[in-house]
Amino acid sequence: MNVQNYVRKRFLPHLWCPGCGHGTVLNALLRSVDELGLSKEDIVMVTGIGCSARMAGYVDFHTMHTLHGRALAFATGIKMSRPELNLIVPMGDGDALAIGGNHFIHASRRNLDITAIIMNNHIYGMTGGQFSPLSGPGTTATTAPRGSIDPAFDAMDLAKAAGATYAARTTTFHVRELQKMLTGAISHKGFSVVEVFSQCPTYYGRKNNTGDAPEMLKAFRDETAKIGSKTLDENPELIPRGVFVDRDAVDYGEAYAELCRNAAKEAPRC
Amino acid sequence: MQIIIKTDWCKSCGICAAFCPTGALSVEPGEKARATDVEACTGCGLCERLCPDLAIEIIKVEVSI
Amino acid sequence: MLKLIFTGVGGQGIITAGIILAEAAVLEEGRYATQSQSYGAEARGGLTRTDIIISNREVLYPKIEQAHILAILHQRGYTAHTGTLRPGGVLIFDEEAVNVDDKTDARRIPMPILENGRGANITLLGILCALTAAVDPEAVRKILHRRYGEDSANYEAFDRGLSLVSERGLSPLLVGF
Amino acid sequence: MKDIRFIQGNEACTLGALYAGMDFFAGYPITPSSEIAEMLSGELPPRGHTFIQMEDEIASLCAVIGGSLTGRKAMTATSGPGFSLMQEALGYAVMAEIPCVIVNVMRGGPSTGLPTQVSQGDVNQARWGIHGDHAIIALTAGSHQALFENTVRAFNLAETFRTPVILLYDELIAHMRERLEIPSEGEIPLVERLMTSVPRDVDYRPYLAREDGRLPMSDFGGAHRYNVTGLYHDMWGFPSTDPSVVRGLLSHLVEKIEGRENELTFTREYETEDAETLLISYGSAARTARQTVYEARDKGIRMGLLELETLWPFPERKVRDAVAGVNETVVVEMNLGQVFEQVRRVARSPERVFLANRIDGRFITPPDIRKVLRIIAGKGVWA
Repeated sequence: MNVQNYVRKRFLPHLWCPGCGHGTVLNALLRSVDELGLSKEDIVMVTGIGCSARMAGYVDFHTMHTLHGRALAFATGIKMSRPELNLIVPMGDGDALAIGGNHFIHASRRNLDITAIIMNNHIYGMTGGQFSPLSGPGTTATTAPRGSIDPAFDAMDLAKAAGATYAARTTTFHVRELQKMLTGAISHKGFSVVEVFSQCPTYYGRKNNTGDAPEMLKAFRDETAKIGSKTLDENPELIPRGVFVDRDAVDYGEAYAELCRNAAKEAPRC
Repeated sequence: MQIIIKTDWCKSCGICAAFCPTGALSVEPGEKARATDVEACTGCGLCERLCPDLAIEIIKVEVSI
Repeated sequence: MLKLIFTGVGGQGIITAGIILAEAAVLEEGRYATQSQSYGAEARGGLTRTDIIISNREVLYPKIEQAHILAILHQRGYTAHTGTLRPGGVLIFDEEAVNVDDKTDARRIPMPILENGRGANITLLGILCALTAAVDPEAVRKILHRRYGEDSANYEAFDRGLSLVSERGLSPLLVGF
Repeated sequence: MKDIRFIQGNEACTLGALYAGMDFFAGYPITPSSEIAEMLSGELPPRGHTFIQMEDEIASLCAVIGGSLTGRKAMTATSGPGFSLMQEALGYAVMAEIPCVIVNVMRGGPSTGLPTQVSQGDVNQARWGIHGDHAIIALTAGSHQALFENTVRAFNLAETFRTPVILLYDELIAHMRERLEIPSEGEIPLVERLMTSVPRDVDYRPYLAREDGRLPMSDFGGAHRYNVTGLYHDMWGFPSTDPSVVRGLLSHLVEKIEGRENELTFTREYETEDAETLLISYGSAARTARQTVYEARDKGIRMGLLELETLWPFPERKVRDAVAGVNETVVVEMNLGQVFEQVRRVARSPERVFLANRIDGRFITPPDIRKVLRIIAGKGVWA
């Protein structure tokens, strides 16, 4: 397939830095859309603010570029109004879990059929390399010159506890796995989350001496392991990848439709 | 195999060359990615999936001898 | 124009009584009315008050500085709101629950209101209808029917209020308008 | 037969919204506006329309924008602290030109202030709560009948000008019960969204305004794929920092509202014809003002009232003309003089404009106004 069929070519090359993992996520997402046979008209992409949010400009879907952290709230309004559309909401780590943390946990709880993608580069890229709630202790950042003391969220634990019915994590090194998870998330009925470790060579990489983009990808390869794998069992310090949650539960949109059907049988009130 | 590289999209990050299992691609510092050994390409597609710039397309060409 | 204030504590239904009275004037008699209310900080059991103004013209200023009629179902309401009754106004109160001191300048109407239990607020409306020209009893009955259907307890409570006035030998008063 | 109700202002607003065809509500409960959400949670589902209680006010207005963009008549309702939280999304709705109605039932502020008491302190917040230059429409009402009508009007203006419209009223109107006669169907004309005639697969430019300032819409998610953003954007909705695009968009956003005073400003006049003293008021305070006018007329005093129903854009011309013909003007409001400052700004003799206000959470009374009038007349006050 040619991923270029799904992009607004006049806006490319994109503005992401050389080696930025966000482009790889976009690449996998377009392959997933193609694999699912979705039409460009069936997809609404809503983004917030940050490097991640640029994605809305590049894809040839219905696109909305909104406010920092609020993309899921806008998407909720769209999905409640037009349940037949596929809502895809790519977010950065700060976008999703700092300023947007409340919207994220409530979207998870409600289980409205939306796909959230957390492109986790462990840093605020657009504003110049400040730490995020996913950076973790020891990360060097422009607002943590001596290393961050802030504990990090585990996005998978959070999504699971808040009620998301599909939650998976992978990295931009594991591109086939990434496409599979995105396909799983989009076809899942209910709120789905895919967390993708995405390299930021410009800020995270330079501040933390990780080397260039290929070196960062190697780290993703070497520092993660599949859930249930022998490697993970033997090396519990590795970061687990895989599908953490995949369960059936009543989707909010369907629950609301049923509420409406039952209410319509009552006598009118006013 | 045919390796199409959209050089005006490529940002020379080097990821394709670093992970190509057969060394079919190379990226010199400051240069765009190039298919330096097309014969070696097995069409695995890893480079086109890894490319953050959507700049690579692999086309499998049936070659009749 | 007739200005009434009902006061009591949460759960006695005085706000509902105020709404019913005003609804009777507006919906059944084609007149104008406003009803407003204030609550104490507590959700239940706190002091409550409702102000009702009934008029033949549009009511603009909806607050009551001096009421023609003040109805009190709890001593706390007496302490807090006696000052809102105009000098010589009509003070209707539960004869068991409320102690009215001698200095209060009002025409006092002690009544056994609360002995009607859950219908006490509706009994109060019966008393008001029989005692004043606030609204026609039939108009109130129609509102009771809209709200409660055939629930006879409310009609009984209302009739009890009407008959209390004659039992006590009281005749209708000219207040307001 | 006439449909007459005896209801609270919040119910009148809700019924007005339903009359206007509102079919999407997202909100978060807050006193003194919660009755609106409560009522709509019962009314919208049987109609197959959307009611959703969001996690906060921020999310509420964001969801409303999403609902509106996809073709719904959408609304949220809140009060002071919630309205503060909505400013970010309100700015987005202004910038992205999303029609929607935001009801703000004012209570005493700042901060959590006085949750269940009356105030009119959010007039300037409605105008300037969001950052950056912009224009905004804000309506208000002083009776349930006017509130119903202005709720319908708010939707009509939102749809006409592709803009958020703020409906400001106060706690007294919200909770007081009075008579409302529901207009029959069609009695108040409804404005439906202007839809594009551009066919599918033909270049649709969502942000290309017509000469009359209106922008034909295409339901997001429908026949045309386009981009919506809070950044300065070109006619296709894509971000731009081109100076001519930036200047053009900002002047369009301001001009489509500020340039339409005649279409957007609504006022009512009472006894103004031969008035020597003019009261200017709005919302519930206008009830006290009107009462004061009638009491003055009974004593032969030539007093009149100009009641404002549009607060923004400020009815400059109407106020300037009304003030020009009287000896003195008294602005009656429950804040430190937010409309008073506007009246002074437009009056040719600002020294003849005075303020009768109340800032203690209590409803303003006729004596509060009369006291100011006595001071103006140099007669002093008794107390």
